[in-house]
Amino acid sequence: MTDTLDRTGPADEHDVAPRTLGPAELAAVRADFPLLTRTVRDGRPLVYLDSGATSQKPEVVLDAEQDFYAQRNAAVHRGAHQLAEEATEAFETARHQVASFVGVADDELVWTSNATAGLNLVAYAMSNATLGRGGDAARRFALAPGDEIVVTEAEHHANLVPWQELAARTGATLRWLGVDDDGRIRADELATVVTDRTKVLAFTHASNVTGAITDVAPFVARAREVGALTVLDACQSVPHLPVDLPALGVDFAAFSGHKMLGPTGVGALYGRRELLEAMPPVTTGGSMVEVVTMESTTYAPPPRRFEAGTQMVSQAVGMGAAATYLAELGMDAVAAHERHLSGLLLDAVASVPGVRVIGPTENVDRLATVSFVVDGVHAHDVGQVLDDAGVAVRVGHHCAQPLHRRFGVAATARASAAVYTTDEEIAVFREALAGVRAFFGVGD
Amino acid sequence: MTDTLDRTGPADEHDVAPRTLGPAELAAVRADFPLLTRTVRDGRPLVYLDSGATSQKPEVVLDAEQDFYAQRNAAVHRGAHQLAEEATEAFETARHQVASFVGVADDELVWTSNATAGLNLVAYAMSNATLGRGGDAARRFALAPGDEIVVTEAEHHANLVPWQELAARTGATLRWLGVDDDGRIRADELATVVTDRTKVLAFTHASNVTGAITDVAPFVARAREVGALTVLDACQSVPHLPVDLPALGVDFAAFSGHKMLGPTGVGALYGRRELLEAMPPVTTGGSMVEVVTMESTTYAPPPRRFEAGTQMVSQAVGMGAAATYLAELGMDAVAAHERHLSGLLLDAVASVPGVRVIGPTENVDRLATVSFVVDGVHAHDVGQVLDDAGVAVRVGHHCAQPLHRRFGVAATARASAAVYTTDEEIAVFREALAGVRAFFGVGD
Amino acid sequence: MSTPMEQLYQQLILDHAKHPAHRGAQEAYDVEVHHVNPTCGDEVTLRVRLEPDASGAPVVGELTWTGQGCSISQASASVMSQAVAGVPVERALALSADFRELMDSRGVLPEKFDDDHLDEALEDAVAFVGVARYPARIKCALLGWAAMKDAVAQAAATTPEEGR
Amino acid sequence: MSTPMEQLYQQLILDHAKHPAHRGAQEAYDVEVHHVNPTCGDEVTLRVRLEPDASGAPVVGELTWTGQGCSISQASASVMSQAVAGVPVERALALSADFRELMDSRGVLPEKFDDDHLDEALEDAVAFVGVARYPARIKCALLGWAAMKDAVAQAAATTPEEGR
Ligand SMILES: Cc1ncc(COP(=O)(O)O)c(C=O)c1O
Ligand SMILES: Cc1ncc(COP(=O)(O)O)c(C=O)c1O
Ligand code: FES
Ligand code: FES
Repeated sequence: MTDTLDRTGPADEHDVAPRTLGPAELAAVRADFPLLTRTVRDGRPLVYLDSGATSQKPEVVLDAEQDFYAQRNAAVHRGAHQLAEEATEAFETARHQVASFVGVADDELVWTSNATAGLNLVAYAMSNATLGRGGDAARRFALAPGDEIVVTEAEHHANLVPWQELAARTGATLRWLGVDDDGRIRADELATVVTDRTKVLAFTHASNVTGAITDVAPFVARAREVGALTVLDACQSVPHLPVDLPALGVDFAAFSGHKMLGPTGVGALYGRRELLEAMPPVTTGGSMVEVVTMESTTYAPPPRRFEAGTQMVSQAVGMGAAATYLAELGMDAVAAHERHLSGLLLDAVASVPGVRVIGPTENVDRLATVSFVVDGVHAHDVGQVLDDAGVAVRVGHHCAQPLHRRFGVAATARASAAVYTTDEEIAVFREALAGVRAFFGVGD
Repeated sequence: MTDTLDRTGPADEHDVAPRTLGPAELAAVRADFPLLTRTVRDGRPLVYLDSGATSQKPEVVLDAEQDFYAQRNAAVHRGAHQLAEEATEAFETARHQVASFVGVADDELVWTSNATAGLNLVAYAMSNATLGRGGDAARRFALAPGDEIVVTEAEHHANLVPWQELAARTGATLRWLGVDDDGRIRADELATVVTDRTKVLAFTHASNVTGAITDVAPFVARAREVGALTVLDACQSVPHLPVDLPALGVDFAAFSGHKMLGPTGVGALYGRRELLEAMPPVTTGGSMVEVVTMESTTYAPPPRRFEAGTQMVSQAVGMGAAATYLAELGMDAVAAHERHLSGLLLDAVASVPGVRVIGPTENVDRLATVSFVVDGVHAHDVGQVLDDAGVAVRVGHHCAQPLHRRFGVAATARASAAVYTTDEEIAVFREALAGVRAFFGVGD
Repeated sequence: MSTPMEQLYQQLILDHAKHPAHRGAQEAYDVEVHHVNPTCGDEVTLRVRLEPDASGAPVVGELTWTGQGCSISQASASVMSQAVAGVPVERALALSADFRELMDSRGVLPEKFDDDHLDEALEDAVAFVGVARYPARIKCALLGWAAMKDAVAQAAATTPEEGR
Repeated sequence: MSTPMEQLYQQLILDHAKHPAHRGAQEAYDVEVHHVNPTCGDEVTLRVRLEPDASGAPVVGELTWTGQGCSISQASASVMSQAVAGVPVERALALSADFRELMDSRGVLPEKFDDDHLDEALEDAVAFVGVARYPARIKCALLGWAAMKDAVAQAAATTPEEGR
């Protein structure tokens, strides 16, 4: 189908070929991940191809958390004692690590419990502004009937349902860009769907189903033309690609720790400083206030305004360690390795009769995330047979029902790789996949 | 002042004296907490009296998280592979551990990122209901101008500001119960402040400042009389007392993992089943939906309806381990030990001239949490001198500005104990406190 | 000894999945229900008509279903349809409870399913015991049963004993 | 060698805290500001009046403050008031920047604060070097300075060069 096997070079010939991970380096990386050595289903070596759902964690991340709890656990930004000082320092260092990983200033990065919470934060800030919270400064976030929110058919539910609900709360209208037969968002529809009525354009940087990477520039350009805010779902891009959010020019972006080798329970929301400064708070409580009386409350500046209550301190520290780990490997090298894996995955799937890819079949501008259907076999049954061979893939709609509906399928199986995935693992996957149709007695 | 020293017996003479922790048992408990062995400020043994802010964590909690990441980390409730099954099992087992710790059914317990998020969840569900979300079933949660929300002057900002904001969003009016000179919520005002107009009564089970434990019964009785929902801030009670939420009869209750020997980044919201079933979702996204089209979405039953996106799985597992650890010690024994400590703390503070307690000075119905002011010395300066002696206390308003204003002080110092606190530590605290006024050249 | 996978996908299950019984959408029915398996989004739409037996007690009459799902769900709906067609409503609900028990068994056959105790209507259903070892698949096997239970209960509640 | 604690609470600081200079609320002022230390809730209210010097350039005239806070914050506001009273606005802002640098020093005296380079207006302010070792207290020491900077900048922006 494509001649992408072993294609690790740059998509653009004018780039310098990025460094990829050599075999020794990859072996060293794998040795950092304790879980990768375990076996499943009666002793089969685990082949973990579900990193798109959640990644495994290197020892440095576990150690960072363990060390925090064993050495400096205390409430941050409170208390005069030494532990509290050390905990605060660890927490803010982590913020710096994650912020600089995506090229933003420390005070433009808000901790959230996951990417979903980050996207909801923006949506609720807008409905609070609509109800007059945050006063005049926040009026730019207010919506009214006639205003439009634009999303895309490629979105994860996390970047769709919050906007449906925001529309329902405010009377605004939800519109969306379609996807083409390769699963790419139709940028050609920007001119007609994004209009002067558009107040927000929310879209994904990379699809967790098709693996398609969005060329962000035309989206941002069109949004600026009409004065709409841009919200980027960076969940699948930040773990796998070098991402510089200010260079992309988006207003907001959300991503999760657990997908980028970090802990569960933590994520981050980036917001341009002037926007965060004007935005009313959403979750309220301790540590995000200035003066509280029984009657009313004034709020702290960002990012604290959006961080109510005791934060996921240990998890932030772990996410900081994960960002540092990735930065030390080099995101160019990570992306090059994964582009190589993406080619192998596409070839593996193409080599098995009766298997159809949902998403780009060429190894260009895509992640090492390949979703597919097997003729005559339900995705869950496919997954079960792979599981029996030790291969962990995800099956179902991957929290993207509309995208599946667009392709006329209810469920797909998805193989998704990460920096620690090897060629050999993809070979095991291929072999198991080749046996699926025979197992269920379909095909020839 | 009081003769409460060594008072470990029951407040009510008819009770059987509860088991407390013997010296060997306490030593064994302390050995479970790695951080307690560290030193601060040039080698002084740490005396950690800031458990009211956040507790330290026993090794079993760290191990539970470590084991989760190293052995069964995967996305839960998704995927057909063995890791996903094991992760789901660990996550739901943790739910059962925490739910049964407070006497509720598993499906009445919603994971949240902290208690603050749990309280906000209820407040936002109510404003969503007010905007028509959740349809007819949710109408009981809707508010209108004329409706009243009642809180108390003793609340942590987490149980005050969300209700102020809810009032601002819906046009409802915020009212409150005062506190008496001992810092106890004035239950005698229930009859006049809680009326037919009251739709919600939100109050704390135990104050993080005064340590006063609320007698919940009259609050619930009055709320039922007028048909108001009750929301209990159980942040400070669940870690220190046996708590049976259904027996208390409240409708909702929120608490945090990090205050009960568990990890940061996780908390729980209890809601009576029929209420959770009728409540519209707040944070929306993956894993909490049923059918999603571009136009609209239907939602899963509780508790999943309120758990959007990838959950804090590892932290839930840690919180489950913490609940199990406490349950194995026995909450009666924990409470008895802490009642003993409370007596010691009160005596320590009473023995130093120029020190005034904010809160009950009798060792009855109170936690081992003692806030105080030192004549002529600002709380932060008090804390600094204690810190120099290795004693970690918290200083400031403890996220309860109105309560401090009620007592005419801007800040207090607070010593708060937990199950691992010893008599000797309180003696060190006493001695350091005794030197404070001399250090600043005040008093005689 | 067969592997857990072979126990999961017993030949009987694969056969039912390939040639499901009672698939369709009958014209005449008392109740139609639509159930979704939230983990995967698969759905079943089931129609049922109750009929009075000789004594006037309600009996499951015509029952058909459509929908999409994995082989486990299709086979289970097929087996379910055959098990309850023509049996009294009460018995259909009891069979459903038995099947649920089988699913909760974690793969250890409950006594009521062994050869000596087995209700013959559940003969094919026993093949699903292997599913109970795979927690993520239990909802697949229950989907059709849950729909039937809901539909039959609704129909029984609205249809008076003396069938009109 | 003195301990970090002794360096934090130098005698000069304790003295200023006990007998703070410029405490009060003057009647005549160009600008009043109210600043809060969010970590503790302590507050300072500061009033300032600018006056033109001989050349007409604005100079900090009368300056008073009230508020509550810890000894560090009280002493620092006192030292700040003495440092800026009567100095040109630009110099007051420069002193404030210098003090901020001292606070960011983590306890290692920056060159501009050593004996050879020290601006004499900051003579007492050097005593605060010990604060920089205690991150939680830096905001205490900065509270008065931040209020002054804000007030003076506001006053300078609204008062034309030729003082009216
Ligand atoms: C009484 C009380 N309520 C609520 C909270 C808020 O808890 P968290 O910060 O874990 O959300 C706290 C702790 O800070 C508390 O002590
Ligand atoms: C593209 C995309 N967006 C959003 C999310 C939601 O992330 P989380 O579940 O961590 O909140 C995911 C992951 O599930 C995703 O893949
Ligand atoms: S996977 Fe959907 S019903 Fe089995
Ligand atoms: S503690 Fe409030 S200003 Fe120092």
